[in-house]
Formats: sequence, C-alpha cells, structure tokens
Amino acid sequence: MSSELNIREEYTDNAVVVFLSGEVDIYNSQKLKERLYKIIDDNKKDLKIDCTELNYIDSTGLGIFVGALKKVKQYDKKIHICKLKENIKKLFVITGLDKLFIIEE
Amino acid sequence: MSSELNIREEYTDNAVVVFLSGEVDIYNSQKLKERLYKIIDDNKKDLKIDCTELNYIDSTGLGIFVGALKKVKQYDKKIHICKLKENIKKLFVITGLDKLFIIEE
Amino acid sequence: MITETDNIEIILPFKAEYVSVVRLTVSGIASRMGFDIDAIEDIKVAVSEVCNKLVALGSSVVPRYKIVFSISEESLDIHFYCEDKSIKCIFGDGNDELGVSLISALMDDVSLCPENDYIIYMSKAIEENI
Amino acid sequence: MITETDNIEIILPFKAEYVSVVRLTVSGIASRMGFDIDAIEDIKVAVSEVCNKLVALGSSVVPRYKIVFSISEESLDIHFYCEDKSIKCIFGDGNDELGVSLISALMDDVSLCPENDYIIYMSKAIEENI
Ligand SMILES: Nc1ncnc2c1ncn2[C@@H]1O[C@H](COP(=O)(O)OP(=O)(O)O)[C@@H](O)[C@H]1O
Ligand SMILES: Nc1ncnc2c1ncn2[C@@H]1O[C@H](COP(=O)(O)OP(=O)(O)O)[C@@H](O)[C@H]1O
Repeated sequence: MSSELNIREEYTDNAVVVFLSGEVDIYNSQKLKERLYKIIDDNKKDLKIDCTELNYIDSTGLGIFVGALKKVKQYDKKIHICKLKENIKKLFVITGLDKLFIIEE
Repeated sequence: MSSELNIREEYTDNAVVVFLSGEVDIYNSQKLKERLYKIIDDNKKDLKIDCTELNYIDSTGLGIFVGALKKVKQYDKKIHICKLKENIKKLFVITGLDKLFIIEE
Repeated sequence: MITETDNIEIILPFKAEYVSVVRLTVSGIASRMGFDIDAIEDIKVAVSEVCNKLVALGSSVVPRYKIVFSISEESLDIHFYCEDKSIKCIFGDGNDELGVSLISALMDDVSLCPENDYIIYMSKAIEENI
Repeated sequence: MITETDNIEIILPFKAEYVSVVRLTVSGIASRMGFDIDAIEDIKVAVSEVCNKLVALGSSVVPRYKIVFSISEESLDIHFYCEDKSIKCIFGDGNDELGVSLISALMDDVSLCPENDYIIYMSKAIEENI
C-alpha cells in the first residue's frame, strides 16, 4: 500500500530537486501544493520534480503542477518533470501539459 | 497487485520444494490442491513448501495444506513449511496447525 | 448472444479520504476481469476524476453517492448515482478541463451529462483493439 | 461524547472471484483509518472468511450479499447482510473450525450468530491495547 504521498527535497546550486513518492490525489494534494509553493518562494530557483516513485496522480495534482509553474514563472524560472512512469506521462500528453513543462527521462 | 497465485517446484534428492507466491484464496485454492496432490502422488517424497513470496492465505488454503499432509502421510513422508511471513505464521498458530507441520525459518 | 453480467456496488460518503478506497476496489475488479496494468490505471484515473468532482460538490440532501460496476465479458461499465437529484451534469460548469479530458481520453465510452437516473456513465472494453 | 461514523457499503455477487475485491476495499478503508499493516492483514483474513462461507452457501433467492463498513475514530465495525433471510448463523453447522478460529482470534469483537437483521458482526479497535 504505497498510497501515501511522500515529498523530499534536495538542493543543487541552481535548482531544487523534489522527489515525490506514492500517490497524489484529492486527499493529499493540498499538502503537495503548500510544500511546492513554499519551496518556490523560499528558493526562487528552477524546480526539478523527480517522479521515479510516483505511482498515481489525478487532475488535482496536475493542476497543482500548473499552479507551481505560474509561480516559478514570476521568478523567471522553469519546472523540469523527470522520470515519469508511462501511465503518468500519458496523462500529461492527454491534457497537453507536456507542452508547458520540460519533460525529461 | 500480486493477488495471483503462482506455483513453481524444484526437485532435490529426497524432497520436492514447492514455491508459492501471491495469494491463496477461495478462488484459486483448487488449483493449489490439484498441483500439490499431483506432486505428492507423482513423487512420494517429503514436501517443502517455501512461502517467502506468499502474501495471503485463508482457511481454504490452510485446509489444503492439511489435506496434503494426510496424503503425504500415506507414503510415510512429511511436510516442511518454511519462510512464512509473520502475519501468515500467526494463522498457523491460531489454528493450531503449527503443531501438525514442521514449521521452519 | 446471452452474456451474464455481474454487478458490484459501492456506496460511500462525499469525502476526499475515501476516493483511494474506490481506486482499490475498481483495480481489484478490473484486474479480476483480466484488464492489463495500463488499462487498470486508466480506469482508476477516470473513476477518481468523477469521485473528486462529486466530493468537491457534495450534497446538502444525502450523505453518500453510489457507484455500480457492471462486469461482463466484453467490458467494465460504470454508473455513478446519487439520490440528490440536483446533482446532474456535474462537469457542465466547465471548470474541470483537466479532469474531463482525462475521462474522455482514458475510457472507451463516456456519457458525462446523461438524461437519465444516473449521473455519469463510462465504459472500458476489455480488448480495445476490436 | 459525539463521534461521527462514516459508512461504506459494498454489495456483490456470491462468487469466489470477487472475495479479493472485498479484501482490497477493506484494506483501503483500514489503511485510511490508520490501522497498522498487521491489523490490516488480520481484518482482511477475517472478512474473507465470512465471504468464503457466504459464497460457498450461496442463495437461491437473491444474487448478492452486502457488507457495511462503519468507520469511527475508535474502530472499524463490519456487518454482513443478505436479503435472503434463510441465511442465518452461517457457521452454525460446525464445518469451519479453521475459519471460525481465525475470525474469533483476529477480531476484537465478533457476533457469529446474532438475533438480528445482519448475518455477522465483527469489529476491530484501532488501538488494541486500550
Ligand atoms: N491544457 C492546459 N494548459 C494549460 N493550463 C491548463 C490546461 N488544463 C488546465 N489548465 C489549468 O490548470 C489549472 C487547474 O485545472 P482544472 O483542474 O481544470 O481547474 P480546477 O482546479 O479549477 O478544477 C487551471 O488553472 C487551468 O486553467
Ligand atoms: N487444528 C486443527 N488440527 C488438525 N486439523 C484441522 C484443524 N483445524 C481444521 N482441521 C482440518 O482441516 C480441514 C479443513 O478444515 P475446515 O476449513 O474447518 O473444513 P472445511 O474444508 O470442511 O470447511 C478439515 O479436514 C479439518 O478437520
């Protein structure tokens, strides 16, 4: 049961890497939002979201990524989303969000 | 989702080792019964049931182990059950079946 | 052709914490039906999007909504119901582009605003490439 | 003391293939409630034993049975129902020593043969060591 959401961050010189594991859904997405927004405001750096261990995300979670993107753009920064599982990458393609983010392997 | 039951066997000089993985429940227990009974009749050796990857068993499955025990006893052989996960070993203790089988780490 | 259909119903509160329970239930049903892992994930997402919206709307009249899973050899058909008849055409407000695009793309047949006693219908065929 | 209780119901056919669906549903509920992994396994086994027996008995009158999960801060209470009123005291035939011993040992409170409109009641407290 990896249905919990865990969020961990690491700092590099010009980016913050955020590791997501488990599931992002309507129940825990507020926690993701608060954490991402705080990271962005505190650091004003590029964001790299590592999704190696992300098993599930819904539109609530995708909407938070979009909101985070608007926020980093205020600081003229970017969001890289990397190591998406195929079933989740598919959701980015369906919604057209793959064109807003820098999607990396 | 490791809810399927997989059964695999290996042969040693004086025993057949049966590896169970997944779940044994009312839906698939007949498959386990047929396979175990055939292994016993074909080989007439001690049975070693390796439960390293067994995640779930119910009374239907436990009943099949008991039936298999009756069958090996006809050939004067034994059943060793090894590497039970704690939650499953607990079921053997509750039902008293830990005294009928040779339970090994 | 006569085919048997099994129905499984789940009735649950309008609460965000139980959407994950629905996901587990539907993944159990879909995996038992023989859907592959990708299709199971698709169904989980589509079903959750409807639950999310229902939970966000809520009802002042009844505490719970109902999902009926109809299992046949060809497909998994899913109907959402609520006794609060004011809950209709829930995506009609146009606020959920992401959710609606996911549901439409991931399921084979979808009725988001039916003139019927159910709120939403969606279906996934077992072999999509028929 | 006022405590809120959430009810989740699942209604399903008397068929062996869907007992695993119930296990997934109940494990989702129990994990959301904060039960630890051992307790979740206990509940899965106990619930499955009842489903197994219901499936083995079946009903000539109705196609399905119902399980109601009542979620409170203290415990998960589970009631099994069937509209076929001939299904009563299902373990009364004494044929299921293994199943009955598991249910009784794994749950905190069990009523296997109640004089009531439900078939079986069982409950697991969130903190067993109160
Ligand atoms: N394809 C898209 N491209 C850019 N932004 C989008 C796209 N789809 C949705 N959004 C935006 O993502 C955010 C969340 O989307 P949505 O889930 O539809 O809204 P809400 O959170 O109000 O339910 C909104 O700001 C919406 O405008
Ligand atoms: N503690 C025990 N020790 C030995 N045998 C047992 C024990 N409990 C159950 N059995 C035997 O295991 C088999 C299956 O048990 P049970 O599930 O109660 O019966 P059934 O398969 O008829 O429902 C039966 O042969 C029963 O006698």
